[in-house]
Amino acid sequence: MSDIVLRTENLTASYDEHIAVKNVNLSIVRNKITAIMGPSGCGKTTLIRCFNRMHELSPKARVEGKVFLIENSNEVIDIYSVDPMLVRRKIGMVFQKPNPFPTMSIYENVIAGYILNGIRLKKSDADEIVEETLKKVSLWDEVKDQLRKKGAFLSGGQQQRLCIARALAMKPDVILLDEPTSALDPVATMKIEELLEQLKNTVTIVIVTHNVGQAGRVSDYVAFMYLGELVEYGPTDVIFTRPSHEKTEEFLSGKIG
Amino acid sequence: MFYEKLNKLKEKIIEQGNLVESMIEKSIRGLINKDKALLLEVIQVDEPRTNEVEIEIDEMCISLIARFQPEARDLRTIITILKMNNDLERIADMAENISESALFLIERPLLKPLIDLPKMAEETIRMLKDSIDSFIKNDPKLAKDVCERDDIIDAYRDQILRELITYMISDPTSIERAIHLERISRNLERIADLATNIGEDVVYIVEGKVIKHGRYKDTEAGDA
Amino acid sequence: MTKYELRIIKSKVISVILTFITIVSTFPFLLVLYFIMKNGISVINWEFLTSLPKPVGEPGGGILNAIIGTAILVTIALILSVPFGILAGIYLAERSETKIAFISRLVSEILQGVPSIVIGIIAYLWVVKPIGYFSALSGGVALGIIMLPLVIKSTEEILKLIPHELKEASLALGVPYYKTILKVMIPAGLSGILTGVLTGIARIAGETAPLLFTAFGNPFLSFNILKPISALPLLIFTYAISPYENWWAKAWGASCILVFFVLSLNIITRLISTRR
Amino acid sequence: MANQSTKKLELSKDSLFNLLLVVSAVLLVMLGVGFFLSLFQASLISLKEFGLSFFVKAEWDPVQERFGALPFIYGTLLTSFIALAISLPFSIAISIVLGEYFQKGFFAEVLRYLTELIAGVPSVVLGFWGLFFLVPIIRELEMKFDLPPYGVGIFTASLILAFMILPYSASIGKDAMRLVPNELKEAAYALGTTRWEMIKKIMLPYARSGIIAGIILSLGRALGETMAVTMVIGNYHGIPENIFSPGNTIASVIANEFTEATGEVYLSSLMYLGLTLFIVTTVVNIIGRFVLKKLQSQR
Repeated sequence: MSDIVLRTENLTASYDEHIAVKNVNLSIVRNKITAIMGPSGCGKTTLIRCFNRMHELSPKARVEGKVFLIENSNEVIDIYSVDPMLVRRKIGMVFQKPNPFPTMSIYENVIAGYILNGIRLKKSDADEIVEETLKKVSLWDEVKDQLRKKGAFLSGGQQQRLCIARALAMKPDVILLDEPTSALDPVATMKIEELLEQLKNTVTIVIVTHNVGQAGRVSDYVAFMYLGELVEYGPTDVIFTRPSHEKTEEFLSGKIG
Repeated sequence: MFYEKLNKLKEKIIEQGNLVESMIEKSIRGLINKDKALLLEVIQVDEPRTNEVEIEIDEMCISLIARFQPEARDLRTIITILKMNNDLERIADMAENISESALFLIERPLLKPLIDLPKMAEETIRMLKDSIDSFIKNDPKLAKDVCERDDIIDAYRDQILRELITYMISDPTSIERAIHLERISRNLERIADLATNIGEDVVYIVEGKVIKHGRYKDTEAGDA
Repeated sequence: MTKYELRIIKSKVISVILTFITIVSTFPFLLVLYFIMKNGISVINWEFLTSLPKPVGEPGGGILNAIIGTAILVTIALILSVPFGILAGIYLAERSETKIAFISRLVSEILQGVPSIVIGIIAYLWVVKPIGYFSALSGGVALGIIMLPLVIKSTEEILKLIPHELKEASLALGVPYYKTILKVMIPAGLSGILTGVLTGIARIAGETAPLLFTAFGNPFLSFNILKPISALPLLIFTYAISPYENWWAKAWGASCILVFFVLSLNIITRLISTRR
Repeated sequence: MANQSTKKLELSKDSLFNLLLVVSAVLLVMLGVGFFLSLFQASLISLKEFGLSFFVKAEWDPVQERFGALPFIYGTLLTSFIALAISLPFSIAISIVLGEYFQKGFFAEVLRYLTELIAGVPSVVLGFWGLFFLVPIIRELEMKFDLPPYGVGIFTASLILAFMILPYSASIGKDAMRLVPNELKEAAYALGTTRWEMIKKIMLPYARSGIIAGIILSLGRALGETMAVTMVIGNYHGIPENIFSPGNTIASVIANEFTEATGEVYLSSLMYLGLTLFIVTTVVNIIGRFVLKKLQSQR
C-alpha cells in the first residue's frame, strides 16, 4: 500500500464565475514526485494553490471540498479547518519566477520563514539550518563564501534553488512547485530536476509543469488535467506509455496544449 | 535520473544475454551427457523466464523513450537494446528447440560420435558471448570480429549437413535422428546469425554506422 | 542646392535653435542661484546660524529661531503624514479595485493639486480657530496635508512595482499578512517611499503661504507647538518685504541656506531613485 | 496548545492591520470631504450675502464690507495665461530637445537636472529674487516705453510664474515625446523625411495630448501659486488697466489680507475666494489628469 500524504475530496475551486478546478479527487504519495501536467489554463496552478490555501488570496476566489494533510498515519489535518499560516508552513511553495527577498542576504533568505514569522533561532541553530539546507539544494559550495550578499546577485537557477532552500528550511511535509523552471535556461533547469530527485527522500514534491518532457523526466506519478478536471492519474511509466484516456494520449502526442 | 535508468536497462539486457547463453550451453551439455533433467530445465524454467525478462526490457525501453525523449547515442542504445532483446528472446526459443531435439536424441543410440556439433556449439556460444561483451565494453572491433566469424559457423553447418546426408542415404532408419541433429545445427547456425545481428547493432550504437547487408565492406573501405 | 539639401539644412538649423532655447531657459535658474550665492554667502557665519534675531538697527543676530522652527514644523508634518500616508498607500496598492480605493485615490490626487494657500486656510479653520491662536501645530498640520499625497502616491506606486511573487513567497512561508506587508513589502519598497518622503520634505521646507496664518512667525526661540513659531521661508518673506537693508541681507542668507537644503534634498532623492 | 493561541493572536493582528488600512483610506476620504465642507461652511456668510454676484463685482471694500472678486479673478486668469503663453515655446523646445535630440548622456542629464530643479526652488525665494532682480529691470523697460514705472505688476508676476511652471509642462511633454514608438519614427525616416519634419509631422501630433496635459496641469499650478506672485504683483485692488499695471490674484489677496481680516464678512469673503480657488484648481487638475490618463491608457 502506498503511503498517502495529501488527499483531496471533491475539490472545486473558482475565481468569480469561472470554475478553474472541478471536483478533483487526488491522493499524493509520500516521498514521491508527483507532476501535474496539462495545457495552460487547465487549472494545474489553481489546484496546487488550493493545497496550501494560496488560492484564497486571489480576489473573488472560492474553494469547495476538502484537502487533508496526513502528517503521519494517525494525524490527519483538514487544511481548510485550521489557520492558513499553519498550513503554509507545513506545505511549502516555490514559484515560477525565482523570488528571493531582495532586502535579505542569502543567509537570511534561507531562514526567511523563521525571521518573518518571528521565530527566534539560536545563532548556531540558524547556521546549521542554513548550511544543511543549502547543501540539500547543492548551493552551499557555490555561495558559502558570500552568505552575507544579497540574493539578487545570484543567477536565475541559483536564485530558484535558494527559493527551494527557503521552502525546505521550514521543514515542510510537502513542497509545491509551480512551474519552477519556466523562467530558467536548460542547464539550470536540468540542475533543478536533478535536485528534485535527491530531495524526494526528505520531502514530498508536487510539481506543476506544462512541459511534458519535464513531467516525464522527474516524476514518479503524473496527474493530467484538462479543462479543470483531473483526467488521469497514475504512475508516470504507465501514463506515458499507455494512457487510458484519449485526451491524455492527445496531450502527450502534442495534439492539444 | 535517465542514466541511472539506462544503466539498469543495460544490466537487464546483459542478464538476459547471460541467461540465453547458458541455455545454449545447457542444451548442448544435456545432449552430450544425456542429462534429461538439464534439458527439461531449459524448456520449463529458463525459457519462460526469458519471456518475462523480454517483456520487462520492452517496457523499460518504451518508458525511457516516452519519458526522456533520448537523442543520438542514447536513442541508438535504447533502440538497439530493443532489437537485441528481440534477438535474445528468439535465441532462447532456439535453445529450447535444441533441447527438444536433444531430448529425442538422448533416448536413442548415437548415430555417430558427436565431434563437429560440440565444436560448432562452442563456437556459436563464443560468438554470442563476444557479441554481448562487445555491447558491454562498447567495443566495435570485437563486434566486427563476431560478424566475420559467422562464416566459420556456416562452414560447420555445411560440413554436418553433408555428413548427415551420407548417413541418411546409407541407412533410412537413421533419417529421424539425422533430422534432429540437422535441426540442432540449423538452430545453432541461426543463433550465430542473431549474434551477428547483435554485433552489427553494437557497431551502430558506437559508431552510428549501419554495416548490415553488405554495407560492412563499404565501411571497411572507407575506414582504410 | 537641391531642395532636399535645403530641407536638411532647415532641420539642422531648427535643432540648433531649439537646443539654444532650452539652454536659455535654464538661465533664470542659474541667475537665481548666482544671485542668492552672491548676496547670501557673505552673510552666513556661525553667529548667523546660532543666534536669534536682533531688533532693527542693531548689528549681528541670526536666524536660529527660523531654522529650529522649520525643523519643528517639518517634524510635526512628518509625524502626521508619514504613518498615515504609508497606511493609505498600502491600502491603495493592496485593494486597488475597491470603491473606497477609487475615491481615496481621487481625494489624494485632488489634494496634490490644491494650492498650498488653500491648505493654509483649512489648517487655520481646523486648528487655529478651535485653539484660538496661531501655533506651530497648525503649521505642521498644513505642511502635513501638503506632504500627505506625495507619501501616499510614492508608497502606492512602489508597492505596485514590487513583484507579486514576493508577497506570495512570504505568505507561502506561512507568514501572516501584516508581517508580510511590514517586513517584506515595505522594506523592499523602502527606497521608493523614502524618495516620496524626501521629495515631500523638500517641498514643505520651502512652503510659505500656508504658514502665513498658521505658524505665523515668531522672533523668539520657541519649542512650544501650541505657540506661534518661525520658519525659514516665513522669515525670508517678512525680511524681504521689509524696508531695511540689514534685513534683506539676512533674507539672502536665509534663502541661501534654504535653497541649498532643498536642492541637496532634491539631488539626494534623484540619486536614490536612479540607483534603484 | 500554546502554539494554537499564538496563532489566534496573529490572526487578530491581521484583522487589526486590515482594519487600520481601511480606516486610513476612509480617513483620507473624510479629509477630502471635510476639506470641502469646512471651506464651504466658512464662506457661507459671504456666499449668502453676495451669492454669485461676488464674481462679477469689482468692489473690494473692507470698510463698507462690500466684496467682489472680479479684479482678482481677472488678475489670476491674466497672470496665469500670460505665464502659459510665455512658457509654452520654451516648454515645447525643452520637450523636443530632451525627448528627442538628447535622450541620454551627460548633456541631457545636466539639462534635465537644471530644468527640473527649478521646481525645487521655494517660491518665496523666487519672489525675493524677482523683487530685487526682475522688478528693477522691468521698471527700466517701463520707463523706456513711457509707462508708469511700477516695476511690480501683472507682467512681472507672469514672468516669474512662467518660469515656475516650466518644469511641470516640460517634464510631462518630454515624457510624452519619449513615448512615441520608435517604429513610427523609423517609418517616417524610411519615407525620406528630415529629423525636423519627422518631429513636426509624427512626434508632435502623437505627443499632443501629453503636451496639452502638461499645459493644463501647469495652469493648475499657476492659478494657485501664491508667494512669488504676492511679492511682485503690486497688490492693487482694482482691475488692472494693462498688463504692466499692478494687480492682485486670488491667492495673493488671501495671503496679504488673511491675518488682517477683521469682521465676519471680510474673513468669510476671503474664505469664499479660497473656496473658488479650490474648486477651480481642482477642476483644472482633474481635467489635466484625465487627459494624461487617457494618454497613458492609449498604449
